[in-house]
Amino acid sequence: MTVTVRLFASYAQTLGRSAVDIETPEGATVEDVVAAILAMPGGDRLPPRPLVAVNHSYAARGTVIGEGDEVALIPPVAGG
Amino acid sequence: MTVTVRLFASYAQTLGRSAVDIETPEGATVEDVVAAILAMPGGDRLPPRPLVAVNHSYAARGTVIGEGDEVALIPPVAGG
Amino acid sequence: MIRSAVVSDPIDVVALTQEAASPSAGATAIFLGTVREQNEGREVTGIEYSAYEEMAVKEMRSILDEACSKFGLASAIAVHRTGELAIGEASIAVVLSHAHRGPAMDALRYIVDETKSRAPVWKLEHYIDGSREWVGSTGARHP
Amino acid sequence: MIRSAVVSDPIDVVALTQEAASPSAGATAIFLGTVREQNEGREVTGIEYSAYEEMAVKEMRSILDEACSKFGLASAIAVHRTGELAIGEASIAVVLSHAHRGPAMDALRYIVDETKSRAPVWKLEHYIDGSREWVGSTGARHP
Repeated sequence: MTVTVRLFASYAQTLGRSAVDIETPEGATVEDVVAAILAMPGGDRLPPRPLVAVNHSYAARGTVIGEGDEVALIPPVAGG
Repeated sequence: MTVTVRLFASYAQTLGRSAVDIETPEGATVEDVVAAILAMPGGDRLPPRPLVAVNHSYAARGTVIGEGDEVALIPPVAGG
Repeated sequence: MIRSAVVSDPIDVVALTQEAASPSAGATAIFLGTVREQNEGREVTGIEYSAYEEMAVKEMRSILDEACSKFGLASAIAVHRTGELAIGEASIAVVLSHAHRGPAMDALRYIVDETKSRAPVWKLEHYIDGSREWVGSTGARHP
Repeated sequence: MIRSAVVSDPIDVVALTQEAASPSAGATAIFLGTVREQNEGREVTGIEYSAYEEMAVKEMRSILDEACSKFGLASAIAVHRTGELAIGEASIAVVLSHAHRGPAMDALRYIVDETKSRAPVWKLEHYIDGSREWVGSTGARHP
Protein backbone atom coordinates (compact mmCIF):
# COMPACT_ATOMS: atom_id res chain seq x y z
CA MET A 1 0.00 0.00 0.00
CA THR A 2 0.97 3.65 -0.37
CA VAL A 3 1.46 5.66 2.78
CA THR A 4 1.67 9.43 2.52
CA VAL A 5 3.96 10.87 5.19
CA ARG A 6 3.65 14.55 6.04
CA LEU A 7 6.76 16.57 6.79
CA PHE A 8 7.02 19.83 8.72
CA ALA A 9 9.42 22.60 9.60
CA SER A 10 13.09 21.56 9.51
CA TYR A 11 12.28 18.08 8.15
CA ALA A 12 10.29 19.54 5.26
CA GLN A 13 13.21 21.86 4.57
CA THR A 14 15.74 19.03 4.75
CA LEU A 15 13.85 16.85 2.25
CA GLY A 16 12.67 19.80 0.17
CA ARG A 17 9.00 18.84 0.32
CA SER A 18 6.00 18.73 2.65
CA ALA A 19 5.01 15.09 2.04
CA VAL A 20 6.45 11.89 0.64
CA ASP A 21 4.70 8.76 -0.60
CA ILE A 22 6.16 5.49 0.66
CA GLU A 23 5.35 2.02 -0.70
CA THR A 24 4.99 -0.44 2.17
CA PRO A 25 3.68 -3.99 2.57
CA GLU A 26 0.50 -4.58 4.60
CA GLY A 27 1.32 -4.69 8.31
CA ALA A 28 4.12 -2.12 8.05
CA THR A 29 4.92 -0.33 11.29
CA VAL A 30 5.98 3.20 12.15
CA GLU A 31 9.51 1.81 12.34
CA ASP A 32 9.29 0.51 8.75
CA VAL A 33 8.00 3.84 7.43
CA VAL A 34 10.77 5.74 9.19
CA ALA A 35 13.37 3.34 7.75
CA ALA A 36 12.03 3.90 4.23
CA ILE A 37 12.24 7.69 4.64
CA LEU A 38 15.74 7.58 6.08
CA ALA A 39 16.81 5.52 3.04
CA MET A 40 15.62 8.22 0.62
CA PRO A 41 18.03 10.74 -0.89
CA GLY A 42 18.70 13.28 1.87
CA GLY A 43 17.17 11.03 4.49
CA ASP A 44 20.56 10.64 6.13
CA ARG A 45 20.25 14.27 7.23
CA LEU A 46 17.24 13.43 9.41
CA PRO A 47 17.77 12.20 12.97
CA PRO A 48 17.88 8.39 13.27
CA ARG A 49 14.74 8.16 15.44
CA PRO A 50 12.34 10.97 14.60
CA LEU A 51 9.02 11.25 16.41
CA VAL A 52 6.05 10.03 14.39
CA ALA A 53 2.36 10.83 14.61
CA VAL A 54 -0.39 8.58 13.27
CA ASN A 55 -3.83 10.13 12.89
CA HIS A 56 -2.77 13.24 14.83
CA SER A 57 -1.40 11.39 17.87
CA TYR A 58 2.15 10.48 18.81
CA ALA A 59 2.70 6.83 17.88
CA ALA A 60 5.04 4.16 19.29
CA ARG A 61 7.52 2.62 16.86
CA GLY A 62 5.69 -0.69 16.71
CA THR A 63 2.35 0.86 15.72
CA VAL A 64 0.98 -0.81 12.58
CA ILE A 65 0.01 1.59 9.80
CA GLY A 66 -3.35 0.98 8.15
CA GLU A 67 -4.73 2.02 4.78
CA GLY A 68 -5.68 5.70 4.85
CA ASP A 69 -3.87 6.51 8.10
CA GLU A 70 -2.39 9.99 8.28
CA VAL A 71 1.30 9.64 9.11
CA ALA A 72 3.65 12.51 9.91
CA LEU A 73 7.23 12.99 11.06
CA ILE A 74 7.36 15.44 13.95
CA PRO A 75 10.54 17.53 14.35
CA PRO A 76 11.54 18.62 17.85
CA VAL A 77 8.65 20.85 18.92
CA ALA A 78 9.11 24.44 20.04
CA GLY A 79 5.69 25.88 20.65
CA GLY A 80 4.67 28.66 22.97
CA MET B 1 0.98 61.93 74.20
CA THR B 2 -2.12 61.29 72.11
CA VAL B 3 -2.00 58.40 69.67
CA THR B 4 -4.70 58.12 67.03
CA VAL B 5 -5.42 54.49 66.18
CA ARG B 6 -7.21 53.76 62.93
CA LEU B 7 -9.78 50.97 62.80
CA PHE B 8 -11.00 49.07 59.75
CA ALA B 9 -13.62 46.59 58.61
CA SER B 10 -14.95 44.36 61.40
CA TYR B 11 -12.98 46.22 64.10
CA ALA B 12 -14.42 49.56 63.02
CA GLN B 13 -17.86 47.99 63.10
CA THR B 14 -17.29 46.44 66.54
CA LEU B 15 -16.20 49.74 68.10
CA GLY B 16 -18.60 51.84 66.03
CA ARG B 17 -15.93 54.19 64.71
CA SER B 18 -12.99 54.37 62.32
CA ALA B 19 -10.43 55.82 64.74
CA VAL B 20 -9.86 56.22 68.47
CA ASP B 21 -7.56 58.58 70.36
CA ILE B 22 -5.54 56.96 73.14
CA GLU B 23 -3.58 58.82 75.82
CA THR B 24 -0.25 57.10 76.44
CA PRO B 25 2.98 57.97 78.22
CA GLU B 26 6.16 58.55 76.20
CA GLY B 27 7.79 55.22 75.34
CA ALA B 28 4.47 53.38 75.01
CA THR B 29 4.62 50.26 72.86
CA VAL B 30 2.22 48.60 70.45
CA GLU B 31 1.32 46.28 73.32
CA ASP B 32 0.36 49.25 75.51
CA VAL B 33 -1.82 50.79 72.82
CA VAL B 34 -3.59 47.50 72.21
CA ALA B 35 -4.20 47.10 75.97
CA ALA B 36 -5.73 50.56 76.11
CA ILE B 37 -8.09 49.81 73.25
CA LEU B 38 -9.10 46.44 74.68
CA ALA B 39 -9.98 48.23 77.94
CA MET B 40 -12.40 50.58 76.15
CA PRO B 41 -16.16 49.94 76.14
CA GLY B 42 -16.70 47.19 73.54
CA GLY B 43 -12.97 46.40 73.44
CA ASP B 44 -13.66 42.99 74.94
CA ARG B 45 -15.27 42.04 71.61
CA LEU B 46 -11.94 42.44 69.80
CA PRO B 47 -9.51 39.51 69.69
CA PRO B 48 -6.93 39.56 72.51
CA ARG B 49 -3.93 39.98 70.17
CA PRO B 50 -4.93 41.93 67.07
CA LEU B 51 -2.33 42.71 64.40
CA VAL B 52 -1.06 46.26 64.49
CA ALA B 53 0.52 48.44 61.82
CA VAL B 54 2.71 51.44 62.54
CA ASN B 55 3.37 53.83 59.68
CA HIS B 56 1.83 51.40 57.15
CA SER B 57 3.93 48.36 58.13
CA TYR B 58 3.11 45.43 60.37
CA ALA B 59 4.70 46.08 63.76
CA ALA B 60 5.92 43.76 66.52
CA ARG B 61 4.29 44.11 69.93
CA GLY B 62 7.36 45.68 71.50
CA THR B 63 7.62 48.48 68.93
CA VAL B 64 7.74 51.88 70.61
CA ILE B 65 5.20 54.41 69.34
CA GLY B 66 6.52 57.89 68.63
CA GLU B 67 4.76 61.24 68.37
CA GLY B 68 2.93 61.48 65.03
CA ASP B 69 3.18 57.77 64.17
CA GLU B 70 0.19 56.36 62.29
CA VAL B 71 -1.09 53.37 64.21
CA ALA B 72 -3.80 50.98 62.99
CA LEU B 73 -5.40 47.75 64.15
CA ILE B 74 -5.52 45.27 61.27
CA PRO B 75 -8.36 42.73 61.25
CA PRO B 76 -7.72 39.34 59.62
CA VAL B 77 -7.04 40.22 55.99
CA ALA B 78 -9.03 38.76 53.12
CA GLY B 79 -7.81 40.41 49.96
CA GLY B 80 -7.84 39.05 46.45
CA MET C 1 7.71 48.82 35.50
CA ILE C 2 6.87 47.94 39.10
CA ARG C 3 3.60 49.36 40.37
CA SER C 4 0.95 48.68 42.99
CA ALA C 5 -2.38 50.43 43.36
CA VAL C 6 -5.75 50.37 45.07
CA VAL C 7 -8.54 51.54 42.77
CA SER C 8 -12.31 51.94 42.89
CA ASP C 9 -13.00 51.64 39.15
CA PRO C 10 -13.13 48.33 37.26
CA ILE C 11 -9.69 46.88 36.52
CA ASP C 12 -8.60 47.21 32.88
CA VAL C 13 -6.56 44.06 32.26
CA VAL C 14 -5.61 45.04 28.72
CA ALA C 15 -4.09 48.31 29.88
CA LEU C 16 -2.17 46.51 32.63
CA THR C 17 -0.92 43.90 30.16
CA GLN C 18 0.34 46.62 27.82
CA GLU C 19 1.96 48.37 30.75
CA ALA C 20 3.75 45.15 31.76
CA ALA C 21 4.94 44.36 28.23
CA SER C 22 8.68 44.28 27.63
CA PRO C 23 10.76 43.30 24.58
CA SER C 24 12.93 41.22 26.91
CA ALA C 25 9.94 39.18 28.11
CA GLY C 26 9.05 35.78 26.72
CA ALA C 27 6.27 35.23 29.22
CA THR C 28 3.43 37.28 30.64
CA ALA C 29 1.51 35.76 33.55
CA ILE C 30 -1.75 37.20 34.78
CA PHE C 31 -3.98 36.43 37.75
CA LEU C 32 -7.46 37.79 38.28
CA GLY C 33 -9.38 37.20 41.47
CA THR C 34 -13.09 37.27 40.74
CA VAL C 35 -16.20 37.30 42.91
CA ARG C 36 -17.72 33.82 43.16
CA GLU C 37 -21.41 33.11 43.37
CA GLN C 38 -20.80 30.84 46.33
CA ASN C 39 -18.51 30.63 49.35
CA GLU C 40 -18.44 27.81 51.87
CA GLY C 41 -21.81 26.62 50.70
CA ARG C 42 -23.59 29.99 50.96
CA GLU C 43 -24.99 31.79 47.95
CA VAL C 44 -23.20 35.12 47.50
CA THR C 45 -24.77 38.10 45.71
CA GLY C 46 -21.76 40.41 45.89
CA ILE C 47 -18.77 41.46 47.95
CA GLU C 48 -17.89 44.84 49.40
CA TYR C 49 -14.11 45.28 49.52
CA SER C 50 -12.46 47.83 51.75
CA ALA C 51 -8.79 48.53 52.31
CA TYR C 52 -6.33 50.47 54.40
CA GLU C 53 -5.26 52.05 51.16
CA GLU C 54 -1.90 53.63 51.97
CA MET C 55 -0.73 50.46 53.68
CA ALA C 56 -2.14 48.12 51.04
CA VAL C 57 -0.29 50.01 48.30
CA LYS C 58 2.92 49.91 50.33
CA GLU C 59 2.59 46.23 51.27
CA MET C 60 1.78 45.19 47.69
CA ARG C 61 4.75 47.20 46.47
CA SER C 62 6.98 45.41 48.99
CA ILE C 63 5.69 42.07 47.71
CA LEU C 64 6.40 43.07 44.09
CA ASP C 65 9.91 44.18 45.05
CA GLU C 66 10.48 40.87 46.84
CA ALA C 67 9.29 38.98 43.75
CA CYS C 68 11.59 41.03 41.52
CA SER C 69 14.64 40.22 43.59
CA LYS C 70 13.68 36.54 43.96
CA PHE C 71 12.66 35.91 40.35
CA GLY C 72 14.20 38.72 38.27
CA LEU C 73 11.01 40.07 36.69
CA ALA C 74 10.92 42.38 33.69
CA SER C 75 7.83 44.06 35.19
CA ALA C 76 5.16 43.49 37.81
CA ILE C 77 1.90 45.26 38.53
CA ALA C 78 -0.60 44.53 41.28
CA VAL C 79 -3.95 46.32 41.50
CA HIS C 80 -6.62 45.74 44.12
CA ARG C 81 -10.11 47.11 43.69
CA THR C 82 -12.36 48.29 46.52
CA GLY C 83 -16.08 48.98 46.74
CA GLU C 84 -19.13 46.92 45.85
CA LEU C 85 -18.35 44.15 43.36
CA ALA C 86 -20.82 41.91 41.57
CA ILE C 87 -20.37 38.23 40.75
CA GLY C 88 -17.66 37.79 38.13
CA GLU C 89 -16.01 41.17 38.67
CA ALA C 90 -12.26 41.23 39.30
CA SER C 91 -11.17 42.32 42.77
CA ILE C 92 -7.46 41.88 42.11
CA ALA C 93 -5.18 41.72 39.11
CA VAL C 94 -1.54 40.73 39.10
CA VAL C 95 0.24 41.11 35.76
CA LEU C 96 3.93 40.42 35.30
CA SER C 97 6.46 39.61 32.63
CA HIS C 98 9.70 37.66 32.65
CA ALA C 99 12.18 36.37 30.11
CA HIS C 100 11.10 32.79 30.84
CA ARG C 101 7.86 31.02 31.66
CA GLY C 102 8.92 29.02 34.73
CA PRO C 103 9.95 31.92 36.95
CA ALA C 104 7.06 34.00 35.56
CA MET C 105 4.59 31.48 36.98
CA ASP C 106 6.59 31.05 40.21
CA ALA C 107 6.46 34.81 40.70
CA LEU C 108 2.75 34.96 39.95
CA ARG C 109 2.01 32.48 42.70
CA TYR C 110 4.30 34.26 45.13
CA ILE C 111 2.70 37.65 44.54
CA VAL C 112 -0.87 36.36 44.67
CA ASP C 113 -0.34 34.28 47.81
CA GLU C 114 1.55 37.00 49.66
CA THR C 115 -0.97 39.67 48.69
CA LYS C 116 -3.81 37.51 49.97
CA SER C 117 -2.10 36.99 53.32
CA ARG C 118 -0.51 40.41 53.84
CA ALA C 119 -2.38 43.21 52.05
CA PRO C 120 -4.77 44.96 54.46
CA VAL C 121 -7.93 44.40 52.44
CA TRP C 122 -11.21 43.08 53.76
CA LYS C 123 -14.33 41.68 52.29
CA LEU C 124 -17.89 41.89 53.51
CA GLU C 125 -19.82 39.16 51.73
CA HIS C 126 -23.47 39.77 50.90
CA TYR C 127 -25.66 36.67 50.88
CA ILE C 128 -28.88 35.95 49.09
CA ASP C 129 -30.82 35.99 52.39
CA GLY C 130 -29.79 39.64 52.88
CA SER C 131 -27.22 38.93 55.59
CA ARG C 132 -23.61 40.13 55.47
CA GLU C 133 -20.46 38.76 56.96
CA TRP C 134 -16.80 39.73 57.24
CA VAL C 135 -14.63 37.06 55.69
CA GLY C 136 -11.08 36.68 56.86
CA SER C 137 -8.06 34.58 57.50
CA THR C 138 -6.33 34.71 60.86
CA GLY C 139 -3.28 36.47 59.46
CA ALA C 140 -1.26 34.42 61.91
CA ARG C 141 2.00 34.85 60.01
CA HIS C 142 2.48 38.47 61.03
CA PRO C 143 4.48 39.70 64.04
CA MET D 1 -15.90 25.91 28.11
CA ILE D 2 -12.94 23.83 26.95
CA ARG D 3 -11.42 24.91 23.64
CA SER D 4 -8.14 24.71 21.75
CA ALA D 5 -7.30 26.45 18.51
CA VAL D 6 -4.54 27.36 16.10
CA VAL D 7 -5.03 30.81 14.59
CA SER D 8 -3.20 33.13 12.22
CA ASP D 9 -4.65 36.43 13.48
CA PRO D 10 -3.45 38.22 16.62
CA ILE D 11 -4.73 36.66 19.84
CA ASP D 12 -7.48 38.67 21.57
CA VAL D 13 -6.85 38.08 25.26
CA VAL D 14 -9.90 40.06 26.38
CA ALA D 15 -12.22 37.91 24.29
CA LEU D 16 -10.62 34.73 25.64
CA THR D 17 -10.91 36.00 29.21
CA GLN D 18 -14.60 36.72 28.73
CA GLU D 19 -15.04 33.30 27.16
CA ALA D 20 -13.37 31.65 30.17
CA ALA D 21 -15.38 33.60 32.74
CA SER D 22 -17.66 31.62 35.04
CA PRO D 23 -19.77 32.64 38.05
CA SER D 24 -18.33 29.65 39.91
CA ALA D 25 -14.76 30.87 39.38
CA GLY D 26 -12.83 32.79 42.00
CA ALA D 27 -9.62 32.77 39.97
CA THR D 28 -8.67 33.38 36.37
CA ALA D 29 -5.09 32.57 35.38
CA ILE D 30 -3.61 33.64 32.08
CA PHE D 31 -0.33 32.92 30.34
CA LEU D 32 0.93 34.68 27.25
CA GLY D 33 4.06 33.57 25.45
CA THR D 34 5.62 36.53 23.67
CA VAL D 35 8.43 36.91 21.16
CA ARG D 36 11.63 38.01 22.88
CA GLU D 37 14.20 40.33 21.34
CA GLN D 38 16.94 37.89 22.25
CA ASN D 39 17.48 34.14 22.48
CA GLU D 40 20.64 32.45 23.71
CA GLY D 41 22.59 35.63 23.23
CA ARG D 42 21.48 36.29 19.64
CA GLU D 43 19.43 39.31 18.68
CA VAL D 44 16.06 38.20 17.30
CA THR D 45 14.01 40.31 14.88
CA GLY D 46 10.99 38.03 14.67
CA ILE D 47 9.80 34.43 14.72
CA GLU D 48 7.91 32.47 12.10
CA TYR D 49 5.65 29.90 13.76
CA SER D 50 4.32 26.91 11.88
CA ALA D 51 2.18 24.05 13.13
CA TYR D 52 0.74 20.69 12.19
CA GLU D 53 -2.61 22.32 12.80
CA GLU D 54 -5.02 19.38 13.11
CA MET D 55 -2.66 17.59 15.48
CA ALA D 56 -1.79 20.71 17.48
CA VAL D 57 -5.48 21.40 18.08
CA LYS D 58 -6.04 17.78 19.12
CA GLU D 59 -2.97 17.61 21.37
CA MET D 60 -3.79 20.92 23.06
CA ARG D 61 -7.35 19.73 23.60
CA SER D 62 -6.02 16.53 25.21
CA ILE D 63 -3.84 18.64 27.51
CA LEU D 64 -6.83 20.80 28.50
CA ASP D 65 -8.91 17.70 29.18
CA GLU D 66 -6.09 16.26 31.32
CA ALA D 67 -5.88 19.53 33.27
CA CYS D 68 -9.66 19.53 33.78
CA SER D 69 -9.66 16.07 35.25
CA LYS D 70 -6.55 16.72 37.38
CA PHE D 71 -7.52 20.15 38.68
CA GLY D 72 -11.29 20.50 38.19
CA LEU D 73 -11.32 23.64 36.04
CA ALA D 74 -14.40 25.76 35.38
CA SER D 75 -13.02 26.49 31.89
CA ALA D 76 -9.80 26.30 29.90
CA ILE D 77 -8.82 27.74 26.54
CA ALA D 78 -5.52 27.36 24.70
CA VAL D 79 -4.78 29.22 21.48
CA HIS D 80 -1.57 29.05 19.48
CA ARG D 81 -0.79 31.51 16.75
CA THR D 82 1.15 30.75 13.56
CA GLY D 83 2.83 32.95 10.95
CA GLU D 84 5.32 35.79 11.21
CA LEU D 85 5.35 37.38 14.65
CA ALA D 86 7.18 40.53 15.69
CA ILE D 87 8.90 41.19 19.02
CA GLY D 88 6.33 41.44 21.81
CA GLU D 89 3.52 39.66 19.94
CA ALA D 90 1.81 36.74 21.67
CA SER D 91 2.37 33.32 20.14
CA ILE D 92 0.33 31.43 22.71
CA ALA D 93 -2.41 32.23 25.19
CA VAL D 94 -3.71 29.94 27.90
CA VAL D 95 -6.71 31.26 29.83
CA LEU D 96 -8.49 29.28 32.51
CA SER D 97 -10.76 29.71 35.47
CA HIS D 98 -11.21 27.74 38.67
CA ALA D 99 -13.07 28.16 41.95
CA HIS D 100 -9.76 28.61 43.79
CA ARG D 101 -6.43 30.24 43.08
CA GLY D 102 -4.05 27.41 43.99
CA PRO D 103 -5.30 24.82 41.50
CA ALA D 104 -5.84 27.58 38.92
CA MET D 105 -2.12 28.33 38.95
CA ASP D 106 -1.19 24.64 39.13
CA ALA D 107 -3.29 24.02 36.04
CA LEU D 108 -1.82 27.00 34.22
CA ARG D 109 1.67 25.62 34.66
CA TYR D 110 0.60 22.14 33.62
CA ILE D 111 -1.06 23.33 30.43
CA VAL D 112 1.76 25.68 29.43
CA ASP D 113 4.50 23.14 30.10
CA GLU D 114 2.71 20.28 28.36
CA THR D 115 1.82 22.42 25.36
CA LYS D 116 5.44 23.50 24.99
CA SER D 117 6.64 19.91 25.02
CA ARG D 118 3.84 18.19 23.10
CA ALA D 119 2.06 20.52 20.66
CA PRO D 120 3.51 20.12 17.14
CA VAL D 121 4.49 23.74 16.63
CA TRP D 122 7.82 24.98 15.36
CA LYS D 123 9.63 28.26 15.31
CA LEU D 124 12.05 29.63 12.79
CA GLU D 125 13.89 32.46 14.46
CA HIS D 126 15.01 35.41 12.36
CA TYR D 127 18.20 37.12 13.53
CA ILE D 128 19.44 40.64 13.01
CA ASP D 129 22.22 39.39 10.67
CA GLY D 130 19.56 38.03 8.29
CA SER D 131 20.09 34.37 9.19
CA ARG D 132 17.32 32.02 10.26
CA GLU D 133 17.32 28.96 12.44
CA TRP D 134 14.88 26.30 13.57
CA VAL D 135 14.61 26.28 17.33
CA GLY D 136 13.57 23.13 19.08
CA SER D 137 13.68 20.85 22.04
CA THR D 138 14.49 17.18 21.63
CA GLY D 139 10.94 16.13 22.49
CA ALA D 140 12.51 13.13 24.19
CA ARG D 141 9.45 12.40 26.32
CA HIS D 142 7.38 10.99 23.47
CA PRO D 143 7.12 7.34 22.42
